[in-house]
Amino acid sequence: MDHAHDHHDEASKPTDVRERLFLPELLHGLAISTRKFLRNLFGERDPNPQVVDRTGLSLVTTVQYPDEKPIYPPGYRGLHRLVPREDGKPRCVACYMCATICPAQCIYIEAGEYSDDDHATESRVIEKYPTQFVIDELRCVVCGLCVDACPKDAIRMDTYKHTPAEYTRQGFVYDIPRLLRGPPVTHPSDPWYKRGSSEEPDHVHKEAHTRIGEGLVPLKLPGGHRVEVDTSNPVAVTKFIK
Amino acid sequence: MSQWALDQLQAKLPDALEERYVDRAGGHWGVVRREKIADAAKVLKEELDFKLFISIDAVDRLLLPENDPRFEVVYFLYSVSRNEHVRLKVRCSEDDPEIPTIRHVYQGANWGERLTWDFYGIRFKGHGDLRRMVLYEEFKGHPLRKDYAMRDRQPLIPERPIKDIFRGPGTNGAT
Amino acid sequence: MSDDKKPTAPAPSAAAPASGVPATAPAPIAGAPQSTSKPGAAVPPPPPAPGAKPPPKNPGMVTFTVDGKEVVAKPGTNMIEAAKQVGVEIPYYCWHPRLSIAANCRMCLVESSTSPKLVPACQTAIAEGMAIKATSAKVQEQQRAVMEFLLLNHPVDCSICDQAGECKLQDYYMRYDHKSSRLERISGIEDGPGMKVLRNKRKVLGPTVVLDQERCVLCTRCVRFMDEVAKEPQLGVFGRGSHERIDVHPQFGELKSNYSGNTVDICPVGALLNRDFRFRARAWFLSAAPSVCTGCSRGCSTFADFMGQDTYRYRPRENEQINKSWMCDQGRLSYKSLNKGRVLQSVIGRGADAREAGRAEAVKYAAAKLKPLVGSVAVAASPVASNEDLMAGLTFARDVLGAKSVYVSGRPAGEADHFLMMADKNPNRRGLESIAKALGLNVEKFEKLSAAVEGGQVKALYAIGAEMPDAGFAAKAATLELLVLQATNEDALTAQAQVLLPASTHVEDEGTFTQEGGITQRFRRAYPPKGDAQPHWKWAVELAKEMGGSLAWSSSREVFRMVAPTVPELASFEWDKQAPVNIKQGISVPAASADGRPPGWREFGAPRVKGI
Amino acid sequence: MSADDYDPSPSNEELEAHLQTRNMVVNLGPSHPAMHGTVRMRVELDGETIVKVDTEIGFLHRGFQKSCENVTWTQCLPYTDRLNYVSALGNNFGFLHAVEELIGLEIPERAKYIRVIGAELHRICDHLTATGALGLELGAFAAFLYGVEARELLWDRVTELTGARLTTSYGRIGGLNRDLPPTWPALVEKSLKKTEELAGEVEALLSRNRIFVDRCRGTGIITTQDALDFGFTGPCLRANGVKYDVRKAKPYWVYDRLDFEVPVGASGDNYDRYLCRVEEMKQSIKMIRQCFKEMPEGPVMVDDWRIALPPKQEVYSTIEGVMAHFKLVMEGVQVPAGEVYSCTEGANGELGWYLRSDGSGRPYKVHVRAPGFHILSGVNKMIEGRMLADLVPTFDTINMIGGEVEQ
Amino acid sequence: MRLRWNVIIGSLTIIPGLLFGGVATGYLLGGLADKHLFVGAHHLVNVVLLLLVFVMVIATALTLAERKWSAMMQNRIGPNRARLPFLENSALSGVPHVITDVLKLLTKEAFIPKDASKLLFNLAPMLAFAPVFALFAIVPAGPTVNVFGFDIEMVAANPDFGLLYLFGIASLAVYGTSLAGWSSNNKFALLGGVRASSQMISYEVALGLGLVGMMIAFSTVQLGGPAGMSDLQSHYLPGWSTYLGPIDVGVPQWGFLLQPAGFILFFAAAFAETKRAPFDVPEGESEIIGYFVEYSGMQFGLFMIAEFVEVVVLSGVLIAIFFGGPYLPFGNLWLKSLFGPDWQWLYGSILGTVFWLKVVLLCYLQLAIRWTFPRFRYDQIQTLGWKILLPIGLANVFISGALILWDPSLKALAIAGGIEILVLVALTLTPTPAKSRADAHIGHHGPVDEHGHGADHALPAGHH
Repeated sequence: MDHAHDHHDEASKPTDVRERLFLPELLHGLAISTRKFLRNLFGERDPNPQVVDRTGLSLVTTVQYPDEKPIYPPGYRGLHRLVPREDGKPRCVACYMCATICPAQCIYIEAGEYSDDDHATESRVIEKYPTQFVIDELRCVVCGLCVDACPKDAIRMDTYKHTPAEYTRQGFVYDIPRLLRGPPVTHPSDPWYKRGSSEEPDHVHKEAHTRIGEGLVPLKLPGGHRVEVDTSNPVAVTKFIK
Repeated sequence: MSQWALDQLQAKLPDALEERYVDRAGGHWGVVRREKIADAAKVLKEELDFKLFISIDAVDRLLLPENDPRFEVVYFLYSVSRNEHVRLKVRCSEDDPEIPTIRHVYQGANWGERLTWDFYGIRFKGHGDLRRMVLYEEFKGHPLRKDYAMRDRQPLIPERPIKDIFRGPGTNGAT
Repeated sequence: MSDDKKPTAPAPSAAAPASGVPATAPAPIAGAPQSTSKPGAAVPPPPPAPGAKPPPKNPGMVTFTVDGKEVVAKPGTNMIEAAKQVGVEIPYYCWHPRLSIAANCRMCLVESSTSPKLVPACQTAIAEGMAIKATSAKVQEQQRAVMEFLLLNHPVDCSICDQAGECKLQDYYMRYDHKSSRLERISGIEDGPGMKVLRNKRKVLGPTVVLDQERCVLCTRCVRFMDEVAKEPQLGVFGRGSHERIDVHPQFGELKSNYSGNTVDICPVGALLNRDFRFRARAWFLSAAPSVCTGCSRGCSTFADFMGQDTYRYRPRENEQINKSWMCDQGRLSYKSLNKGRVLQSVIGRGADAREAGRAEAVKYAAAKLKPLVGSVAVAASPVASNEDLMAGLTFARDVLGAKSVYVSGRPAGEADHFLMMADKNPNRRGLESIAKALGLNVEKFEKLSAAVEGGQVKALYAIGAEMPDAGFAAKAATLELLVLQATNEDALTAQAQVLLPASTHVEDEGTFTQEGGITQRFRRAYPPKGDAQPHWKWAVELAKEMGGSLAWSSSREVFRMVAPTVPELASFEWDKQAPVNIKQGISVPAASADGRPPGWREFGAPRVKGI
Repeated sequence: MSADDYDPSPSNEELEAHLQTRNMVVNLGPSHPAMHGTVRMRVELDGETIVKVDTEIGFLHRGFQKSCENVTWTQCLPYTDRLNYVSALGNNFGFLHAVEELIGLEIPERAKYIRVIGAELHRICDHLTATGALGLELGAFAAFLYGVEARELLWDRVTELTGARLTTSYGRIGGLNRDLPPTWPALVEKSLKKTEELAGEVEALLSRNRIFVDRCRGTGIITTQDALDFGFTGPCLRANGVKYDVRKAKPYWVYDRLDFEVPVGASGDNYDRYLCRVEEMKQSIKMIRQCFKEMPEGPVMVDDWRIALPPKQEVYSTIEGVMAHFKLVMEGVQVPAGEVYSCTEGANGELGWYLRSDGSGRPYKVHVRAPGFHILSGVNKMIEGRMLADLVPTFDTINMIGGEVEQ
Repeated sequence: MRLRWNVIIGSLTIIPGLLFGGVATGYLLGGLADKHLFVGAHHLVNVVLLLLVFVMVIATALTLAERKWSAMMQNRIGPNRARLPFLENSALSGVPHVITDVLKLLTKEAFIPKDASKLLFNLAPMLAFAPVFALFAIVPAGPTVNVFGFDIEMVAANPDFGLLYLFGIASLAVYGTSLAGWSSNNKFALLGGVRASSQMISYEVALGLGLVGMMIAFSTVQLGGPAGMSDLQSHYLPGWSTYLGPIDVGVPQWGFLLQPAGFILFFAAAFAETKRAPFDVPEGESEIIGYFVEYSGMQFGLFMIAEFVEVVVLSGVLIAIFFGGPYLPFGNLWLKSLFGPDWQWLYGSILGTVFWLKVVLLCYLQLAIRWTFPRFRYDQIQTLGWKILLPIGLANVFISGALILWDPSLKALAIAGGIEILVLVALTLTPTPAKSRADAHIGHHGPVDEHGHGADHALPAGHH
């Protein structure tokens, strides 16, 4: 039964009789796979999407993707969305920051100017908006730098889903209607809380020559109290600790 | 860092070093005369125990304020026993981008020199097998030169005829 | 990024101290102690006796030190410029080399040995032996304080401000301040906005300019420009204190001047913006190529700012002889013809038979049509074409077509004004005339051609450029048997051409113009020609080749070098040494790079979104 | 088993003298199951013995250097992720370390610890892949999947940390993108336990298995002289008994405060490389635990707006913030002009960066000394004269990663 | 700790039930055939039933089992995406994949490379498939019982040269692989074909030697029939049996007990013959992809199914020779006595079921080996065959022969076999000492310059 046949020189000789005999170690290996086989065959699988927390006899770690969805952690970089304002228009002001920092150059923007007869005060304050905002999700490398670069919290990757498959390349080109989704976000610092339009407030003009400092217009906040930043979805932006 | 090695190198090959300086992070650099680089490498490897070959690459200084001669080839070596990197530099001009190879000193320089040839068009005299490394032979120009535009297009080339060396039942061997 | 550069002081004076310092190549610190004695030498070792001026170190020059570096400058040189000679940047907003000194921005305050307080560098005269400290701690603290003050009421607007990227506030903030805001927030909301003075954010000043009063730092450069340079004092400063603002004087109603665009250029911040350029592109994407305005025969030096294969705006380029730092609004808008209404495809045939053709086919067709008519073909050349185009085109006309004279076409004359704009709207009439003369061609008036065509004496016409002074000529041209037309832009005449060859504009190739005063200027290529267009000279070369001639030129530089020596007016022009070489690259180089794609561009286009 | 078994004796040659034989040339790759990434090996075979190998790379060349030279320093980050894509964080942090050395920037303590944790996590991932793939390509599929299972668990943790499992883009010049998620250490500990268990099973399946040992021991040998000459670093060099580990030789971040050992082998064959990797995983796990224990609270990003993007609320509400933000995004971090060679210990060895800045926001030159490139360049020394089948484990133990080799 | 009871109960009832039904059908049909056609007609029934039904069905099921079981061993779920049209909510444990696989293989283009030798290229899959399929003809899958007054043998053919037929037919399989490799006009296929042929030819020696011990012990080369190896193993070693109540117990003279070395030898050699891991170098999917690299569609399917048939056949042969054929280790007589003369087919069916269950277990063993072990290198296989297995085989024949001569009752042989097994078990169960070669050197760390340990100190290993 001694299989150990010396075909190595001394330096690289198997050190152990069991190893040299082939079989014991092979049987060890078989024992490992058989143990797993039996456990997985007879044990009930725990479908907990957090794989590391799975318990039970079964060791199966598969996540059956379309049926079971993994829980993406906060801050996961998924498909982009353009964040809407409360009135449903994008927060984006076409500043091109995201297009500038995008290493893949997958963002294409064309800017336009809100006309004076636009009645929404927000629009009149913002002045600029994107007439086109297109992301080519095929080119995107999901680095998240656009979210970092946005000075208006207007683009986020907190959709917690991947870019779905498409039949054409064109299908991966996401424009504003497809990108503009998700809960609206407001910040107290949004300019339309500060002023009604881009013109000089009337009383400021009147009082300009009398008292300096009267130009400070109290913040007009919806509901008369402070605005809460939407926290239902975690803010997937850079968190700095100063 | 590597000051010792450069001192030693200067002592052993007095005319090898053209210039020495210290970079921002405190690394010592030695600019080696072009024709002395192979000797310097040999001294470093055999006498100073810089046996571990680290890397080789080049810089095209075209857009830098100081750009004559145009190319700098940088060499990095390491000594395990001394725990020290040595940083060397060789300069060569655009008109005569040729540097003696150190392939016979460090085998690892083979690919590095090929890569440098590929990217910068710097020839290594005596290399013997200076083919392109990652690009194809028909590639026009050297892409890491600063005058090669980011999105330059290459001409289409016909498929290379590949001679099959050994065939099965169909054509019975010799082709 | 607007660079108010003025031609620096003559080289000899700058070179004088440099030659004194031995060239120490590897020295770790570049000879710091060599020019001054000790760090404490703010006051020169021999203290100047009160009242008695010390003898000048360099006769005829003023010698003083900036940050320990010795500067030799002509008396009367501005301190900011003098400091620039030795590489010391003194920041400024309100100062402009071509305007009077206001010294109101306080950004250029420096420490001077002659004054206990900080002095404004723009206003303080340089004096012999003066020691300036432009980077001392005190100065830095002052710069930081000024920045903070200027930003106090500045709106959070970079996102929508066209100036972002070429804004002095941004540049200086990063260089001299880079600290966070100390402005108090509205109580209770920690991340809310600061309490800033509100002013009019979108005041349309006139047809060209829109003003954002909130962004204004009240440097009054624009007011001074309108007063001093344009001599149309329409702008003024109104209000007091924190309510001070720039506005149009009430009696004018709006800013209506042919030079109002310059106020946008010199505005160091984003307060004054060009309505034409507004929101069309971000400054950092644009690259700039040295170019020449083709709006009139003044030939102002410009930068053509482009991205991809589109020109977005013209900006005036320094040219002491022609336009100083300015240009007119009409010329400024003349860039539009580079993008729109272009002829981009060769067309063969006329009317119903017209069809598009490739370059080679069109040339072959034109050559076949021209060949039997050699000797009887009339030649018209437009003074909008560059010297190189005309050299090649007229050589072709003379040698191959056998032409004896050339009819000068071109745009009709327009209005002129008191400053830059000329009545002749063609940039290269002088060049055309001198080249034609040098080539031995008679220069004929266009009316003659017009009459000849009408009278039927001219049956065939070869025209370089489609600009015609006579609007009715297109109708007359319909009677021509053959019209070979090289045109950049579509107009009435292009429809009458039998062979229409698309020509490139001046930003798409390099070359020279000779303006009215006889000054020849070179312009550089910004981007490759659009579509199938190619320069006039190249069409001429190809036509000549097809017809058996020999014009073996492969670039406009070659054309110039071969032909110019025979043209007396151009013989002394040093082609290779003209126009700055450095084309300003957009910050995002790959974004608008070689193959001309703006960021995110895709070949198959994208659905256009309307009315969101 | 070594190549001595194939030793054509003179008698063989006599026997074959009248036969007109010629060596067969086969192309392994660029599309071949054992050619990780896409490498082409033109292999000349005499029977089963490899006579000559010509390695041809470039099928995965992405123009890393050229791309980096045309974007800002920050924008280089996604490119570095894709060098050694199995251990993206290591590359990511290595690059940032070099840039910070060029600036002369000291990052906050906590960031240093997190960087060590991230780099070591990904080192484990890398070694799990290498050892698992070694099993896979030798035929032991189970070992591979156990390795991958553990790797997946760790990648889940990486996802929680960085927001993406493979292409992390996590670091920033001057620190990190964001702090640890609050419950993260506990999850990591859980995953590490499971990893230890699974790695132990892989070891039990392979390390003493005679078939495996025969396949690995004595194959893919490189002499120490050659290994140094070719520029082998990391586990591949340490398998030869050369104790060179950047983490010990030139400690960066907090490696000098951690208690860990550097395993070395003796013979420079596939088996020693495998064992080195197995042992390194254990050391890495040890290090991660130490880091969690010692990690201080505090910022993870330097507070300098010339380097770090301002906090988002400052950008939204103050002009100062938005200006700094714009300048940093438009022009990038203004790295002072100069040059630096800096190295960290990547999963496969010394990951060196030669950076050169001309003072603008974009790199003037980014040279990456990818450990895999130099190791692959020596691969023909390891397998010429050996058998065709030895190519496979050799490729696995050197952990050839196309991304870093071809840049 | 929840268990999947449906799986447990299902596997305990459905699989034996199906097998039992199949075997019983075989016996009854065989009896009917003999009764109504001619005596011996049951062999025709067996050809259909054993070869076309049992072997094919199990082999087909193995295509699924290979994936499903390997998944279980590797903590995966395995194939479960294919669904039946009206059962779209249930994966049915992946069974529909068998159907979809067949559909896929049948509908794929059968691609023939340019310059391939078309005739041989088409012939090779058949040549690879047919011999393995024919092998099962001599494997007895149940005892010989009396049904309807006729002795029904559960075997397709029972030639008295039994094992020689096995060797003969098995060696034919090499043609398929080597022709496939050569005719494909592909260097990798050629390498695979050469590897396959040399490996298969080499291992025939070991294959034969492994069985010589058994031939000597039982003095026969026949498998089926009352004097065949299969039936002989139902006997106890003389004197080492007793009755516990009605149940007979004792030490059965199973080949595994008598010839453990021979078993391992034969098992290893047969594994090499089937070209499955760890002997799958002709395939070697990470090295040369294998001799069938150019095959597609059903032609590839034939190679594939031939491999699974080989697995089944090998299990059958092993059981017939080493694991007591259809018999239980004890209680066979008691079981037989339970049923009256008219119900003997029931007894046969139970034992037939036992046989097939043994086959399934051995199939599992083979699959587990395939998914757990690394593969040998080509030359290591040769070394193993010629330098290890061959001497062991010779020694085994010599020792076994000597023991049988010394003690014809096979007891000495059984004792020797028992000792061998015990040694192996003892070695396997002793705990593994912590070991790794790198361990010896761990600790030589720290700043390198402290040690001053130059690189040239290390061993120039591997250059002998």
